[in-house]
Amino acid sequence: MESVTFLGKQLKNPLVLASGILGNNAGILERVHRAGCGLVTMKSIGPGPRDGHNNPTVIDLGFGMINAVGLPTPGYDHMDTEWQALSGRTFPLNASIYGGSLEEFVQVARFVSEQGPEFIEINISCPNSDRHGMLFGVDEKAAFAVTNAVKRVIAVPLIAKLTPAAPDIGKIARACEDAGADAICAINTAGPGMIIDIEAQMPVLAFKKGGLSGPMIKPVAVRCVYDIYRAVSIPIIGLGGVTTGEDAVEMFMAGATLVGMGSAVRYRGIEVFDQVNRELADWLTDHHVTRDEIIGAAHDRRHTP
Amino acid sequence: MESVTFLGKQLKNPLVLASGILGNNAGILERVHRAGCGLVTMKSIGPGPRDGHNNPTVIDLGFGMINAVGLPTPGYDHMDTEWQALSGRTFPLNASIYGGSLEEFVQVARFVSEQGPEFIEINISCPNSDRHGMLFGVDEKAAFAVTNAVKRVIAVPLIAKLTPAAPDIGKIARACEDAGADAICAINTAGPGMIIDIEAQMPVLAFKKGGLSGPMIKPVAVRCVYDIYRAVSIPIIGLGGVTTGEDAVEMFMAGATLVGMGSAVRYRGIEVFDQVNRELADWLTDHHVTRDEIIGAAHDRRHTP
Amino acid sequence: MIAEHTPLMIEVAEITIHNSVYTTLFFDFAIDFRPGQFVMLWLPGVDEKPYSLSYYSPTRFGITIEAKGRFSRRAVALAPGDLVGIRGPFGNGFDIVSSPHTAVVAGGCGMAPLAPLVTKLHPDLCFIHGARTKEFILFQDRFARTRHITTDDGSLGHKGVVTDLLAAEIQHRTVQNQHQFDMVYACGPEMMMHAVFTLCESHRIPCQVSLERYMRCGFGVCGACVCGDRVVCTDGPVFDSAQLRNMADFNRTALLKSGRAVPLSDYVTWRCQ
Amino acid sequence: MIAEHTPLMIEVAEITIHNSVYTTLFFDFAIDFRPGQFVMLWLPGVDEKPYSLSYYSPTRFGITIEAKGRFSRRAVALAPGDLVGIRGPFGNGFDIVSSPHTAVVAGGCGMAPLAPLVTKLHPDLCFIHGARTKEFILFQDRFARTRHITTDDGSLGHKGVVTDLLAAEIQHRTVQNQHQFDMVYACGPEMMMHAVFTLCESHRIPCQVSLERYMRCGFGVCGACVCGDRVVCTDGPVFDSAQLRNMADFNRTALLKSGRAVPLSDYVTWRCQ
Ligand SMILES: Cc1cc2nc3c(=O)[nH]c(=O)nc-3n(C[C@H](O)[C@H](O)[C@H](O)COP(=O)(O)OP(=O)(O)OC[C@H]3O[C@@H](n4cnc5c(N)ncnc54)[C@H](O)[C@@H]3O)c2cc1C
Ligand SMILES: Cc1cc2nc3c(=O)[nH]c(=O)nc-3n(C[C@H](O)[C@H](O)[C@H](O)COP(=O)(O)OP(=O)(O)OC[C@H]3O[C@@H](n4cnc5c(N)ncnc54)[C@H](O)[C@@H]3O)c2cc1C
Ligand SMILES: Cc1cc2nc3c(=O)[nH]c(=O)nc-3n(C[C@H](O)[C@H](O)[C@H](O)COP(=O)(O)O)c2cc1C
Ligand SMILES: Cc1cc2nc3c(=O)[nH]c(=O)nc-3n(C[C@H](O)[C@H](O)[C@H](O)COP(=O)(O)O)c2cc1C
Ligand code: FES
Ligand code: FES
Repeated sequence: MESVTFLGKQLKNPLVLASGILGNNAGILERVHRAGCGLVTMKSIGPGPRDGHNNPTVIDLGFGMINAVGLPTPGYDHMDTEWQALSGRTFPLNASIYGGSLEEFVQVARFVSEQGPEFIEINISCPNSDRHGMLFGVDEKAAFAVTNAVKRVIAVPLIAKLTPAAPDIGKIARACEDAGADAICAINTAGPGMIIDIEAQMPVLAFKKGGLSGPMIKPVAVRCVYDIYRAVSIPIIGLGGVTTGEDAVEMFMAGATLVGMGSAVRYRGIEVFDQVNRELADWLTDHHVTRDEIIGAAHDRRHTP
Repeated sequence: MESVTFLGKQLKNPLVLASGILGNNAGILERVHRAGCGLVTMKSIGPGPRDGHNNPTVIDLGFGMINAVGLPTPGYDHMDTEWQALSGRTFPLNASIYGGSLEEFVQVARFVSEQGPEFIEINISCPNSDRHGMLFGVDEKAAFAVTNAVKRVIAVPLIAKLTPAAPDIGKIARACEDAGADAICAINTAGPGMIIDIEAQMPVLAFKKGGLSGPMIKPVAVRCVYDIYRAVSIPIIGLGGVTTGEDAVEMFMAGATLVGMGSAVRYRGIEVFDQVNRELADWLTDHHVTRDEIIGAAHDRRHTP
Repeated sequence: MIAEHTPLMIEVAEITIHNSVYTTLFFDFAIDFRPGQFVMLWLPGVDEKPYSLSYYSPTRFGITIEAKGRFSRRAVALAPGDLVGIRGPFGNGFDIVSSPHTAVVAGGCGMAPLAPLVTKLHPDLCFIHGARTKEFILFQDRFARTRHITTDDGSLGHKGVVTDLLAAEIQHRTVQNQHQFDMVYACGPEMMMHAVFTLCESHRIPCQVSLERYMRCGFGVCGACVCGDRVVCTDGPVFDSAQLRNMADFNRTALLKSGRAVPLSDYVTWRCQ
Repeated sequence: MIAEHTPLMIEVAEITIHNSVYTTLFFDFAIDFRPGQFVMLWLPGVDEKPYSLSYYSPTRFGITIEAKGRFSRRAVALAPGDLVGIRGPFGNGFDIVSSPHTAVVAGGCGMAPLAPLVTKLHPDLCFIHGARTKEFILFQDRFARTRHITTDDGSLGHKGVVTDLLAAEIQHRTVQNQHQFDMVYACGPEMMMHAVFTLCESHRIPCQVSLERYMRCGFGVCGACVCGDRVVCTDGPVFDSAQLRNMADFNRTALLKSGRAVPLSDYVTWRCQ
């Protein structure tokens, strides 16, 4: 795929690594970039050290995964070696952050912005923790408030990552746009769900409930991107269940400007980025269209550019 | 499976046919009963004639289905031949109803109650129509109001059918219980989702968005039943993605008293009821337990009976 | 199956316009198939409806459409290269008997599902085809088999209906003490199929007919197509004598799009709107 | 795979208690397997952790557990008939060379993944095994092969560490102008594996070692186990010399459960809590 300009930054292609997938250190982020990913996202960084939940935390169901990792994080100010390693990077970086309160979001955002990532993504949508994040993503006012507060303290473009649990995700996206978000990322995991082992007679995940990802949530993700596209005019990173070039085309047609992948790494390896790039390029060539031309194509009326 | 008593009525086994699956006439309802279903549910009956959406309305995705049938209904008072055929029935009947307003729910419920079904199920959860039902299922007060109003005008036990879209499904269930519901049925379809055909460059469903059902939503259904079990003490009909005896065991352990199936008919035919009965009986025998003993088994503390 | 799940978008490869109402669309695509099965044809932005396969080879299949209403008129106006969505095939298909003593009775567009069947039956079959007028006789030059034609206006073959010829042939075999039909296959208006069934019953001849009902899913879930306790899309569309005997709604009742059960005549009227 | 997706609950078939810390759990279950692969062991209500397969036959497999912390202590206290959850196997496994000139170097419980490898290698291999004391030498009577033992206290075999013997053998082969090792396999404490690697590098001998990191998913998604730009659960746990050379974090850095990168010594301390 050809390079794209996204919020003023050059990306070598329109594929994005989803937050929480591999992105735990500079080495692996660089490798994913080398493997064909235009924009790599770090695992969500929180205000203080947090171990996350005990195992089992991530289970593959075949047509998707369920996870309750529980937002483990070293804490933004315990990552010196990582920030240092990343400072010499040769690839664009999306730093995902979260907080349990507006103040924590601001505190983390201010620090992370100083580390100079290309973008900051606020995870206002994670369902795996009792206290963290989710509230902001299902309530318009809270989404506005946190986006607005973070926007004021950072020097890089802001991406708001949303949850499909919102009763009207278009409205949440609009609130984020109004508050100054430069782009929307959708979706975080769906559900939540639970799987019970009938021999053990208990939920398999230690946290009991977990978020759903992978192929089985693609219809939900496509619907969300479609709704958001109608609600806002800022660009959208569409993700949720994408594993092939055709899935990416579907996301573009729903209205995505970039397409993210997470669980796909389970099904096709890190090579999935190169593979999807190739499949996408082939599809566009075969159909004599450009990526630009298919963005929003599934809508009756598209945005006028 | 052995017979069970549910809200004072005898059912030959704990399996339920989900509303909207086949249940369009007396002949097929009887056949599903003969094929091993303890309680058959009619397609949701509405206040007036309604064609539903154009096709495509139901698409199989392999690991589940997406549908936007659009609540077609002859209207409760255009079903004379059906009510007559059902009056001579030899099987217990669950009549599902819906309305666009509290008044419509009451109107349909009053009439349907006079036809003498064993149970009335209120569908306060259908996502496939702009105007019908859904609002009641995501708002505690509305859920209370409609349940309470219907309860006053009917002479048979009342089942409230809920949507997983509720931000806290346990609270909705509690509101229904408080309003007089005799049981909860969960879940209706999840999502909504959308699938876009990239060659046609448009959503496949004529209504664009549709509800998700079948295996891919089982984790969501299990989580909902689990949450509801902790919130109420009335029995639960658990459904969503059940296709095997082991799936049914999982639903019982989450807290279900009866287990429903809909999409399973696509994957294993109408015979799925007999098959699941057998698988369920075998599992219980192998494990030296009864169905009663496993209900709620996945909870740390179970209801005291 | 080419598209068990979401519709597969494929190009119309070729089109044959048989006359003012019948058109066949051909698709160069491999598909699993037994005569009598149908596919769901999706015209994006319009609707999706079931059509029987009227042509079949390992690399190509065709469906023959009678332009009647909004959808079928759009379908016959397609051009080669146009993309349409195909799901299927669905349904049970005909049970093919190897006996030389079979009859195939087609009424109008009912020829569509029967055509691929005819080529699988013993060449000695008795093949009867009726239509309004000569012009509406489908597949004029398609079969090596002898075909007995009837038309309402006598413009070709016998002036009258297909059951005239079938009754005569059955009578003939009885009187001449010849081997009676081992199976009669019929497709056409439901009233015609009912007449064929009644005739066969009175001579204890087994028959199979292909029914039509409004459909949504095509795979036995939504209940739109139920006919008595039968699900037309999965139990059928082909039903045999034993099933027809117990099918209270055969030639009597059908469900409208709303699910309302109405007399078959009302159903036909509704479809005419 | 027996349980690619959700854990499969299976019974502990048999238990061998080797000594105060090492216990082997056997499961009578068919599993796909290459030496070096691991499974995730779930003790419902406790936790889930990775363990290498230490025994393998087409109908039975075993894992050998060192009782160290909360989880492993619970695991070694299991009884036959107890149900545990198994997911896997995961990981790449050792690349098995057919040469008679190989060495296997095990430190403590590092013997576990190496044991099924030893039986697949040429019988002339050089097999070195070190432990704290005589008592901690795993699988005392398991191998027909000669095993060179080292103990920290000299209670059995050579008093010292495994690299003493490996260095001597490499030296011997060099001096005697014998065929040098074509491959050295090692598993044990990371510091030991690093010593083996360094030794091999200085003699240009290729080696493979099996690394250990905190794991969650086991299938390359969550990133808990990353070591430099390598994903231990899917790229590894076995890595060869070429990979080790470029692996900045080898014997240096590991991620805690929180994802925090710490010096390996801190990681070990954390695991000791
Ligand atoms: C299993 C199956 C196989 C089918 N195979 C074919 C096929 O091979 N070729 C084909 O042309 N159609 C076939 N049909 C019918 C087809 O699906 C459409 O219903 C038909 O093309 C009319 O669609 P429409 O939208 O154009 O008409 P509508 O707008 O739905 O209705 C208008 C016209 O439909 C006619 N009509 C529809 N249904 C009936 C009926 N049951 N009895 C009498 N008249 C009716 C009316 O007379 C009227 O002229 C099949 C249907 C089923 C269920
Ligand atoms: C691929 C893989 C294969 C494994 N195979 C085995 C195996 O075959 N047998 C086996 O016993 N364990 C194996 N482990 C380790 C195992 O998964 C657990 O980490 C171990 O059993 C400790 O679990 P615990 O909860 O009891 O200890 P914890 O409570 O986590 O920690 C307590 C103890 O762990 C020790 N410890 C843990 N990790 C390390 C380390 N990296 N370096 C030094 N000390 C450490 C500490 O010294 C301490 O005594 C493997 C790990 C991986 C990643
Ligand atoms: C194991 C795992 C961990 C995740 N951790 C995070 C996270 O820390 N922050 C975040 O915003 N999203 C997180 N997600 C959600 C993903 O970024 C993504 O939104 C979701 O998985 C849907 O995309 P997919 O179907 O391509 O995986 C996580 C997902 C998985 C599977
Ligand atoms: C085609 C279709 C039509 C449905 N129609 C209704 C309906 O009319 N009323 C209702 O309460 N639920 C309806 N449902 C939802 C089902 O009753 C059930 O709640 C859902 O499909 C989940 O169960 P399953 O996974 O076993 O299918 C419908 C589902 C499908 C697939
Ligand atoms: S068309 Fe849905 S059941 Fe037949
Ligand atoms: S344990 Fe999850 S990536 Fe290795």
